Amino acid sequence: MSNAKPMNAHPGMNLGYGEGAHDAEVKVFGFWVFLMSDLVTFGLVFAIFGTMVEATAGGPGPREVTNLHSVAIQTALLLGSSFAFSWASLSMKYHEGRWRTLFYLSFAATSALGFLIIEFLDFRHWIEIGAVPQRSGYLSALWALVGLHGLHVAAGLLWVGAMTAQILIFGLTDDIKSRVTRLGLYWHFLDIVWVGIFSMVFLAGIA
Amino acid sequence: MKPNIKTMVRSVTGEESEERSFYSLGLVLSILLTVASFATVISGLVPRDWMIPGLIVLAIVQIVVHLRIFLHIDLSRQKREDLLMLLFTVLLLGIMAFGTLWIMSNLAVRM
Amino acid sequence: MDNIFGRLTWADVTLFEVFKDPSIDTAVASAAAWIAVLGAVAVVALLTFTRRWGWLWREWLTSVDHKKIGIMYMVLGFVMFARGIFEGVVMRTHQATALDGGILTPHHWAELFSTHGTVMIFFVAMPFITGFMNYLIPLQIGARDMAFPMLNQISLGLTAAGAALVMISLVLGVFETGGWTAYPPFTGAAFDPGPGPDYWVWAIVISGFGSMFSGMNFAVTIYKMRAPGMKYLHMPVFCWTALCTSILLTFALPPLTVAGLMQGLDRLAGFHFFTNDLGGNMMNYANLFWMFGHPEVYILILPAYGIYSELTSTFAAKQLYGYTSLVWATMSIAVISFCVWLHHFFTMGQSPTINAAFGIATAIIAVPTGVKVYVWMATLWRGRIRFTTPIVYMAGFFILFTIGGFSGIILANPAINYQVHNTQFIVAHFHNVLLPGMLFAIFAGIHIWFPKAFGFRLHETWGKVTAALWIAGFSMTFLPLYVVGLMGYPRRSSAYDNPEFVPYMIVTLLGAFVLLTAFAGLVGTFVVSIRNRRDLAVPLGDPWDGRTLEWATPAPPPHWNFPVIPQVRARDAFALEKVEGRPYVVPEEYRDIHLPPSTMAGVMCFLATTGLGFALTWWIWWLAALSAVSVLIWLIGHSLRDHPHVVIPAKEVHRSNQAWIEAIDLATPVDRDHETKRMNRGFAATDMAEAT
Amino acid sequence: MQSPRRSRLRACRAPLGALLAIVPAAAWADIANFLDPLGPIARFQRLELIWASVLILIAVLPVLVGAPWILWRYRRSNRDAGYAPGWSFNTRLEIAMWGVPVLIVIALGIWLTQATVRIDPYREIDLEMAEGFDIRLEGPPVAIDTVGLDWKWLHIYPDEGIATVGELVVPVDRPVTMRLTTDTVMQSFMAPGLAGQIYAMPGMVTRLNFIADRVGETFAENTQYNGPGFAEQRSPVRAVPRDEYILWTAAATGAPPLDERAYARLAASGTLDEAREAFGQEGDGPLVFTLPDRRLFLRIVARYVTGEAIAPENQPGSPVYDPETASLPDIAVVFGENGRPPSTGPASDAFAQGGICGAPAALTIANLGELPDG
Ligand code: HEA
Ligand code: HEA
Ligand code: CUA
Ligand SMILES: [Cu+2]
Repeated sequence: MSNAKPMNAHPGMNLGYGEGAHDAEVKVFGFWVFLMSDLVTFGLVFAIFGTMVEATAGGPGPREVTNLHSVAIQTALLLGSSFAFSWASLSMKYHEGRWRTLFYLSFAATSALGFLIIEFLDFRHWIEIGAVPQRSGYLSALWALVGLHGLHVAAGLLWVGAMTAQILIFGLTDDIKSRVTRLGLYWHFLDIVWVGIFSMVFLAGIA
Repeated sequence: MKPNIKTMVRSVTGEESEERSFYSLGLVLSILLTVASFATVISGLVPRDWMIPGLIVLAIVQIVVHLRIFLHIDLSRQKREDLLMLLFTVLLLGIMAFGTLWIMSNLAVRM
Repeated sequence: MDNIFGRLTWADVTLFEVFKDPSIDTAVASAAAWIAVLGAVAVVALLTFTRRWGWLWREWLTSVDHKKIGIMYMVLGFVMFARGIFEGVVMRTHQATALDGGILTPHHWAELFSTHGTVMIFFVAMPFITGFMNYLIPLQIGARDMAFPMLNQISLGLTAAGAALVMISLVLGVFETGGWTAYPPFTGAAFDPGPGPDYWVWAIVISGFGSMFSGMNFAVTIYKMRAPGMKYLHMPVFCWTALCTSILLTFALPPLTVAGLMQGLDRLAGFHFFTNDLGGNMMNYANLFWMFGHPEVYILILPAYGIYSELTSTFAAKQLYGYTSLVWATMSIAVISFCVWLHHFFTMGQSPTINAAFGIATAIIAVPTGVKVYVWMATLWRGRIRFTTPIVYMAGFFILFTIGGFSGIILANPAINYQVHNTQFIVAHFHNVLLPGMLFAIFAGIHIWFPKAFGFRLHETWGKVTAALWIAGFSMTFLPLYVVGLMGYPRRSSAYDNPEFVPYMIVTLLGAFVLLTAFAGLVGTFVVSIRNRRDLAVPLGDPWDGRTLEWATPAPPPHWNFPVIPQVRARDAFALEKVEGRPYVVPEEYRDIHLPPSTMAGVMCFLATTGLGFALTWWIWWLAALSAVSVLIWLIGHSLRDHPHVVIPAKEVHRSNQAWIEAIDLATPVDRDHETKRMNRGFAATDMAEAT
Repeated sequence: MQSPRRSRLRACRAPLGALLAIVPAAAWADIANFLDPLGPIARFQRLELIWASVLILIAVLPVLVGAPWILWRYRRSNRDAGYAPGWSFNTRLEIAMWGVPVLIVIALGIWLTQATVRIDPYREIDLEMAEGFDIRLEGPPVAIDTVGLDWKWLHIYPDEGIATVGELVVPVDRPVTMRLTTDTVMQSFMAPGLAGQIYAMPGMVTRLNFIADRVGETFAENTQYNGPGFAEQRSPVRAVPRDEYILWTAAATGAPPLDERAYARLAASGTLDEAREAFGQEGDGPLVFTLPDRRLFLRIVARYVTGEAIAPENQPGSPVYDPETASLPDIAVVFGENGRPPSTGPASDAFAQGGICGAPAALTIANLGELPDG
């Protein structure tokens, strides 16, 4: 049960030895399992998208929906957000105080919000050119895939909000640290999914 | 049994700067790889037939970079379980996703 | 929509249909609706009358004790089982009269097989399996609770929400009619605007999330919460099968969720995933569904295999033969089950290469399954087998499940599958593996672990008669379907025109009534046992000379399971200690025990997701928004409050454990010849010691 | 559409049912099915079933016999039998346990692969295949295009210029090459006496090849549930001598035409009985039509790949389908040589459609005007 090893493997989890660390380890591992299941979900939506790239039914196709500028900005924002989050984790790990952690967290949140706004503008543009999901199988799959990722980011933002409140109320206790660590895993995970989206949906779409 | 956190604190500053530069390396690599992906498609230097394979390779490399640096997957003992889980997931996802593409593309040809 | 009830109107209330248009058909429909409503009213009245609401709320609904959650899963399963069985018997009655017609309308018939299949798979088999895993895993690995107790409760809430939606469909509107597989485009908006398929989609998606979370929870519990010293290869086989099932749950539910949500988007928002036009592709649905559906049937059968493994060695009083083989077999079944899904649509038109590849992959599953069956035979070999109820079920299993597996391998051959796919042959196959395979294990398991959970055994004679009826009834009901299937009788048909089928149909009808008697026998078993609970009491906790850790606790076990977490040295930990002659050691020191606090998260999630599913089915948008937002706010609010653990003081742990140990000291051990007698109070004289 | 809860079956069936109940089962004994096949493919499948069963029995019989014996022999009260509570491993037994099933599965696998390739439903029955099955081919293949409608099968004979509903007639000893689609939900066409089944899906074309080698009768049915009339979607298949076949096609020339209007009415949800009623036909025989437009089948397929949404009123099988206004598109799917879809073609952008399978990406669409005849 308590295998006495330092738990420094996860950033931000300077919990030392014993019960607390075991508890955190269990929770982080559990969350990891959840992420893997989520990965399968994303992977399947990718696969469905793959089977539907040609199902444009005469409607807008990859060339019409891809705006490389916007994709590049979204990519930058999400990567920046991910990076800011790792700084938040480090500041938590090295006990720079809760305000420092919150500062980096707010950075991560702002970038993610920026990402969502740009994505929203993309969606609006798609609607304007008639690239609505009701138009074709391809567009259904596109909206589902990009939208699912966007929903995850939005949920993440909500979670950051809740975490901020928790940090303000409880301070950086062991429990909170383990939660922030899990949030971090989630955050970086979404970045990985985005790598798949910008390469396989947008870049490959116009290749 | 609460661990005494305070005593463990600043004794690890060497580790800290190491970690910070590791993360920064991750950032730099990600940027480079992303730029490379975009360049593959828009620079006109890559022949068309090579674009998609190129994108796939770049995406995989970038994902590995993210996993290693931001998600801390490595071969050390405590993390082996995470790694196994990941590999197992990739195996299953591979079966499911490639199975799907295989079956569906075959059906497309036969209908 | 200006109607605040969306598209729900008075006309959708089925209670009075029979008065409007009297016929057998509407009578059955309205009767079912009334039973659902009156049943609910009766339960509420009973609780109010006996003033049990507070008790129910405190002791059960808000409890995070894995044992109680496990029992609640079983209760849910039984309620739904009663419905599913009833539907099964009605279907058999219909088919016996179905030469050119039958007593039901085709539409009602379709609703029956669809709800029956959906209920049986998702709301009977799944809760039974999950219930068993919940009850047993922490006890068997020597842990106090699951890794995520609150999530565990939420999973139950989500599963119950799905079941509630299916029950509501009895009273309000109709259910889906395309079978438990619900293939579009038949279930698409163009052909069935609703609400039936919507009920199906949301019931399945919501309970699917519940199952997925359960899977993750079990997996982490088994990975991380084992007692010190318990290596993977020390775990009881049931835990191995549970681990593999959890992994399947974690990874096989996503395809169902994806398929369900896409279907939901098609229906609600006009997307084109599976529609006929604009590039939709229903083959993607079949593909996704079976990517879930096939692993699903192994989700159901693996824990059953685990139960058979425990059962054979316990009731033959022998160590399990070939533990390592069983572990390997279990793991390979789990992995291969992800590689065979196409065998459910061999006839869709793909190339013979693909068909052959998936056919071979399917046939490969026969190898590890065969190993399991042989292993159990080897375990019984040179044992001292006691013919208790579980062994009767096991005997039925050996013969009948093997026949079911046989027909599975036949189906796996694409060349033959072209002839029998979608016929009654399939119906025979899957009942043949589901009932003697999975359900027999559940019933045997109930006989084994009921005494652990409630402190008294079930009545043996009633149990054995029930088991025998069950075996006979099953054979009569389903084996004839193989023949009519080979003669080309499609599944899901409400009628046939070949008079040669009639004799077979009559046999299966008689069989169904034998099964109904068996169900009565089941109820009888419980009633008789509860009446005689004093005579059957086994408070000392080990009525069967058990081998694994759960038997080293009193019956029922205390909330905290173990006064101190046991130290494990080998497989069959408890049996080993009994053989070495020091099974019940008094711990040197007691410590305070911290247990997770009760929470109403499960109830909240149940209410919110039931509301959400109902709202999405009937397009009641305000209710959908309200449910979703309220549960989110509640969860966030919950995370902002402190929830101190419940502390059981060392003194109390000491007192309770001491009382049990003293009772054991006073008791005389009971040998196996008297295990079904009154003198069996749960202190076993072990058979093994005497022989070695 | 009628209220779904009201029986559409019983009304028209009561007299028929009473009649059938008197007709002895013997009438059915002559109807071929999988166990009593009418052609070499189904016969081969039956053989496959027998051999696979024999192979599997090798592994299964020991359980069926051994398990009861062990249970009895080692009952607790039998103190003569040995007792070995610690016995938990035996290398030889392990090898047998794993090895025997592995060998059987290898055999099954090889067997199944050969069989599957051999009777791929897409494989046309040519001389080579006929030789393999030891049958004579007495004429060129008969092309039949089958369309699944809500609750009946429409069989189009493009070369004969006729179409039937409620009966499929094939000449003995001539291969049949069938293309299938549906104009409603997914269905599965099964002719157990001849070849088993294949799915039929809207906007897609699947194939089934078979041959009857003796005169006789079997039936064709749908096995994929598609609504209240599902159980009635079953009709006779007659394998007739070649001369009789020619007579039969000739006799059909006087039948009413299956033009767009007639087709739209036929496509409305309804059983065969209801269709007969709609077309004013007495008795219980099949409906027979002549075929003014040989591209009917291809236009039905094209309905789903025009790049435009299908209004529910125009979608057969939908509860609001309106046969009076429904129409088929003026385009058709074009197949390449060998009846195979060409992999590339002059698909005009307006009709770019498809998806990996949602609509056949490999098919092409052409305006009816540009279509080559036949
Ligand atoms: C608990 C549930 C369960 C279990 C355990 C199984 C077990 C198996 N099933 Fe079954 N199956 C279902 C539930 C289950 N199935 C359901 C619900 C459906 C229908 C779904 C629907 O369409 O609605 C279905 C449908 C189904 C099909 C699709 C049929 C069709 O639609 O055309 C196929 C095809 O290959 C199949 C195969 C198998 C095989 C090969 C096994 C194997 O695992 C069996 C292995 C067991 C044995 C073989 C017996 C023991 C072995 C020995 C004694 C010795 C070794 C033997 C040999 C070497 C041969 N099943
Ligand atoms: C676990 C799953 C399960 C179970 C238990 C059952 C049980 C039964 N089922 Fe089935 N069934 C399905 C899963 C199941 N079914 C599925 C998935 C479908 C496909 C749906 C579709 O087409 O989409 C189906 C379809 C189906 C059909 C439709 C066939 C068709 O398509 O034409 C029919 C027809 O009669 C039928 C009948 C029955 C009957 C009579 C029972 C019996 O009633 C069983 C009766 C059981 C009992 C009466 C229990 C007795 C109890 C005991 C012995 C307990 C003893 C215990 C103790 C003492 C502790 N089922
Ligand atoms: Cu179905 Cu192509
Ligand atoms: Cu399967």
